Amino acid sequence: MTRVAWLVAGKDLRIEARSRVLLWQVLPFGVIALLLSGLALGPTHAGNSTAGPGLFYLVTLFVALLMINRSQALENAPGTRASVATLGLDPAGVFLGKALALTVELWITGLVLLGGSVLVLHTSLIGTVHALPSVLVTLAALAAAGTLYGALTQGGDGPATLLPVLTLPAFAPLLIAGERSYSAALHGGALWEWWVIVVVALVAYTAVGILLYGVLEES
Amino acid sequence: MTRVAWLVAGKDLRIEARSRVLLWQVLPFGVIALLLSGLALGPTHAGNSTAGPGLFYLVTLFVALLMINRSQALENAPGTRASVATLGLDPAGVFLGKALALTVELWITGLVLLGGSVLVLHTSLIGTVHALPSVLVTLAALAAAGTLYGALTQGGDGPATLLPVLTLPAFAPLLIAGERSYSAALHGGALWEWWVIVVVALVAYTAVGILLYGVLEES
Amino acid sequence: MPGDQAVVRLVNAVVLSKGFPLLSGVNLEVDRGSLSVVTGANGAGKTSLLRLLAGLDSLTSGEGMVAGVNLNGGDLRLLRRRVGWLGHEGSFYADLSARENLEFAARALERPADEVGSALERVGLTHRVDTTTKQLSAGQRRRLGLAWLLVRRPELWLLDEPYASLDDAGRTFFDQLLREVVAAGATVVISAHDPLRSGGISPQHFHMVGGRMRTT
Amino acid sequence: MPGDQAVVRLVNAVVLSKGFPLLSGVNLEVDRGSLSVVTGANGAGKTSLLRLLAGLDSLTSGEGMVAGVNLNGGDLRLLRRRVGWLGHEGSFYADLSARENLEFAARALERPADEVGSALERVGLTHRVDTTTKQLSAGQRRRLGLAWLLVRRPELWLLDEPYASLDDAGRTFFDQLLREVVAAGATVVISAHDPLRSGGISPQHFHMVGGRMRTT
Amino acid sequence: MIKLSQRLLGPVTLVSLALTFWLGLWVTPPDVVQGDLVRLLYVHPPIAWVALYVSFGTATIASCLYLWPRTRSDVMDRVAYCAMEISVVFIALTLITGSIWGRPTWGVWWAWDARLTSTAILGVFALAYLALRRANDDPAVRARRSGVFAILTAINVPIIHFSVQWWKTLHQGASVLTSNGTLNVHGSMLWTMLLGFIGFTLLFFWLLRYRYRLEVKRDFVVATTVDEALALRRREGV
Ligand code: HEM
Ligand SMILES: Nc1ncnc2c1ncn2[C@@H]1O[C@H](COP(=O)(O)OP(=O)(O)OP(=O)(O)O)[C@@H](O)[C@H]1O
Ligand SMILES: Nc1ncnc2c1ncn2[C@@H]1O[C@H](COP(=O)(O)OP(=O)(O)OP(=O)(O)O)[C@@H](O)[C@H]1O
Ligand SMILES: [Mg+2]
Ligand SMILES: [Mg+2]
Repeated sequence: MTRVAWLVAGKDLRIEARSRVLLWQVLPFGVIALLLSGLALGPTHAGNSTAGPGLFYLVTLFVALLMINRSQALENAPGTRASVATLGLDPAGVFLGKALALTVELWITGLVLLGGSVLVLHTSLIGTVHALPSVLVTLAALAAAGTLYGALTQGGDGPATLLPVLTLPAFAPLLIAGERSYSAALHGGALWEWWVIVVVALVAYTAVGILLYGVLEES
Repeated sequence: MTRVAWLVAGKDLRIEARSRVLLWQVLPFGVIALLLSGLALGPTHAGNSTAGPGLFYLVTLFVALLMINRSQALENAPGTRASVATLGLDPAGVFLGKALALTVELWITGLVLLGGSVLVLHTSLIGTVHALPSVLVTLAALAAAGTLYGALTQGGDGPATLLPVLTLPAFAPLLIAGERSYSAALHGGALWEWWVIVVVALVAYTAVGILLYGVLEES
Repeated sequence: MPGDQAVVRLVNAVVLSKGFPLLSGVNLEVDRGSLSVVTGANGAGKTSLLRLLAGLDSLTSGEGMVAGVNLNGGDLRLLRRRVGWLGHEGSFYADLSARENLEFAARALERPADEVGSALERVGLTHRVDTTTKQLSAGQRRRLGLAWLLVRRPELWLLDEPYASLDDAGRTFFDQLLREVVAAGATVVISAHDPLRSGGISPQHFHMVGGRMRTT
Repeated sequence: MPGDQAVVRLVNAVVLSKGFPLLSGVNLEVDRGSLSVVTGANGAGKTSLLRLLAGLDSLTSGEGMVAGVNLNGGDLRLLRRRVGWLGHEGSFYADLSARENLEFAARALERPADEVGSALERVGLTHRVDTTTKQLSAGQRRRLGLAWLLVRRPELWLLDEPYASLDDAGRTFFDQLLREVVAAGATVVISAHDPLRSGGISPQHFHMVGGRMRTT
Repeated sequence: MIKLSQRLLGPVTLVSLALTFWLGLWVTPPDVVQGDLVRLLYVHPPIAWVALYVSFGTATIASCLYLWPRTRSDVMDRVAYCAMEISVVFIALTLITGSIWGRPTWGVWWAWDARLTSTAILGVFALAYLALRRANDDPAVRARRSGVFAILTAINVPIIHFSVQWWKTLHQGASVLTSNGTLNVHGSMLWTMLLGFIGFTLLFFWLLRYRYRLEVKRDFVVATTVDEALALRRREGV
């Protein structure tokens, strides 16, 4: 399983590194979206630093959707699906590999966006550093969930538009927990309960992925 | 030009009507995103009805990105581009047709989302009705600009991720103007200057599209 | 101009893609009303040549004149309007049915709508007119491509491996179509690995190697 | 089990897609170590049949046993691992090079990495090993597909119109490959419009009409 | 004449910038209110002016000239590209000098102010332009697309400018030349600032020329490798 996971993760990251889409397209998009969200809310709300964590997660969510879609689209080029299916890769490994690659990509984006929200939304730097571990875990959970949902949507009609519908409700609790724990890190407050939610989500999605990804791939 | 425009718009709308992607995927996404944005900002900001217009436009923007991408992806299926190119359609007509179809789709989505923000974000109903004309014009401008930017991104690397990067800065002023005029409709205030911006943008994008779409299609 | 007869004239045509020369200096002259077959090993540049002639790719250096349009700075849209293209891939709106695709083409070209029905009948797709294109089989998609060309009636036909995935009846029909088309004065350039089967016309042969014509 | 020799056994196999019967009751038996050619008009159901055998589509009704796996409720992944598939489309990660694609396959199957180089050499792609797959020509993509199969070494080869877009040398190589493969005990099922060219082996012929085998 | 001015461009730029710094740092007096901070006046506005108007203007005009069939040439495409690239640098410098100035005067590095926001958005436009160029490999396609994009950007400049006016702006208004036409800055300060404008504008053109030549050289390198590639390709399969 781990062998396949490394293999798949390596392949995904290599394709990503080659196309530079993350660097040139996804990251700028995130930064602009952050700026725009600030704008859309107007100075009163955006200047208000309590909006920082919420906006950060909102933008991360949209970025994650783009990246999940890309990650699954790789497997869905005409013909690719059939050929790869006949390799008979262990689905648990494929799931782990794709989730891993997505995690790495989301971490990179997340760090840049955190930097952006410190600069642009006046979120406190120290608070943000404190929130870092919880952000990383939340992003990993997003990646695991996203890989699962991504596999659900592919192959049907208009996967790029189906994905958001399916994932948003699932991401909502993650979003809230992430935002709460980030806010708690900023303003002080009970952290651990949000941690529990996020960690449980990560473990649950990973477990479900390992167990059920095979069912999704069979079709 | 108008003949081609009708033909192309009819084709796009027919494909859309057949796949039902708008109805089953884009609209639910918009509604969920509206709910989530409310959540992400927490009760203090979202309950506050001043955030309504901003959130409405933010969500509409993301929905518009999905739809622009779909609208261009239709033309980019392997081989389609080449065959259609040999029809030698008048590019100004193609631009108008695609923009028209996109406008219709955005209007439908916009109406639903306006309803959503009245229900979910407690935006005033009467104010929203007053804002309707300006919202429709803003959405038409978004459609015109989006058709142009969509054509810019297709065929290159990672069109789905390149599109947001190119469009967001351009949509920012539209967003602001739309949001301001919506707010003005809600709370009273000078409307006409925002109208000027939105109408100028619509006219300018349409003019540029009619003149330059051919240059983009040449490739 | 001396070559009034030439529909295609390329002089030392080079096409680059990401720095790689798809065509490395092609000289070619094709007469009006002729049938030409371009052969060559895999990767020799046949598809690239046909794309250049269709105005789908642009010339990097050299000179070219196709269907009266100069490839350096001429109106490529005008050129595209004069050629018919049949590529490796099915070439339609995948979500529209066979009939809707052809109707779109017919309207775009301001052709009478009843040509659509007869074109579909000629290529043997009458039992699949309302099937969406993405559900058609590979060969049916090819046939739909031929129907599209029948509606188009271009003056220069560019066909990339037209025989691939056509069945026997399809090939016979295609050969007959070729004869008709050439007899009607159109020019046809096809790329092929299989030998031409039609007895009626004697094609001109061109052989490509390494991105250009083999010097014989 | 009586059919120890049969690698493929279909009894009245039906495959539906959106209510349309791609296969309408196929009976088929293919022996181990044999070469079978499935012919039929465009849209007859050849591709659908091969997809069913590869475990890519599932059986709606009827019975099927392929490479020891029951199509009703058996482990389709096990089946897929035993078959090699060459479809109409190039079948790889378009952004990886020819070599990287094969290395991925070799690693996935835990084959030694040096097989990759020799497979690429055998199919004649040595001068394109570092070209990304999306830039290869149609025939080169086919050849890469064959190389992938060489690395895979499956027990059941399912090839959908393998000759399409291969050049002459490619076809000769392919015929020779078929002979080797069959001699080594693997089973091959191909769909084709062109007659088989190889002299060495005598294939079994199946002809499809309207989604099933023509009763001869 | 053109040759001479080209030759002089470098030295004149250097001299005027050196003079600006000398005057700005040592000759002009500190301000009554701002103290030594006022010395940013000689740097920040000129840089901002180049970033917004000179470089974007150059890129837009060059793009228009490229798209106009009669004046279409690779020269114009290269000029547009190089100008946009330099504009990224100048916008970054504007943001940096502005932030440095903003920290002591407004108490924050960044604020949701009209001027600041529009500057940031323009920076994003320039980056998006570069991203678009990267995403297309065919030189002709790339040139056409980025040309259209530059023009679309130009449409946005006035729209951005007007649409952000509703914010009660923190940023300095027209403080040098007030609306009634009277001069607000005196003597040596005015001259130093003027010199700064000239110096940075010249710097832009000097950089442009440099960058352009680099681009030509790069194209030349590409061209020689193309010859090799052609030779290789012709030998294929023979
Ligand atoms: C990140 C922060 C800042 C940015 C992005 C910024 C941007 C700009 C831009 C784009 C211009 C050119 C405007 C035009 O020519 O139309 C400009 C001019 C100017 N800026 Fe800033 N600025 C910033 C901070 C500041 C600060 C803190 C001050 C002083 C307190 C300042 C003082 C000025 C002055 C005096 C001008 C010349 C205005 C005129 O005469 O029209 N800026 N700035
Ligand atoms: N970036 C690149 N680097 C290296 N080679 C490239 C690149 N892009 C294209 N090629 C090569 O250019 C050639 C294109 O050939 P083309 O598709 O015209 O061949 P063809 O004659 O149609 O072949 P086929 O018979 O296989 O269809 C191929 O050999 C391909 O490998
Ligand atoms: N939803 C549908 N409605 C009607 N017909 C359909 C539908 N889906 C598939 N088909 C038909 O099913 C058949 C599938 O055939 P398949 O692709 O297996 O043919 P094939 O024998 O491989 O043909 P070819 O030689 O052209 O490759 C086609 O005739 C196609 O038109
Ligand atoms: Mg080819
Ligand atoms: Mg088939």
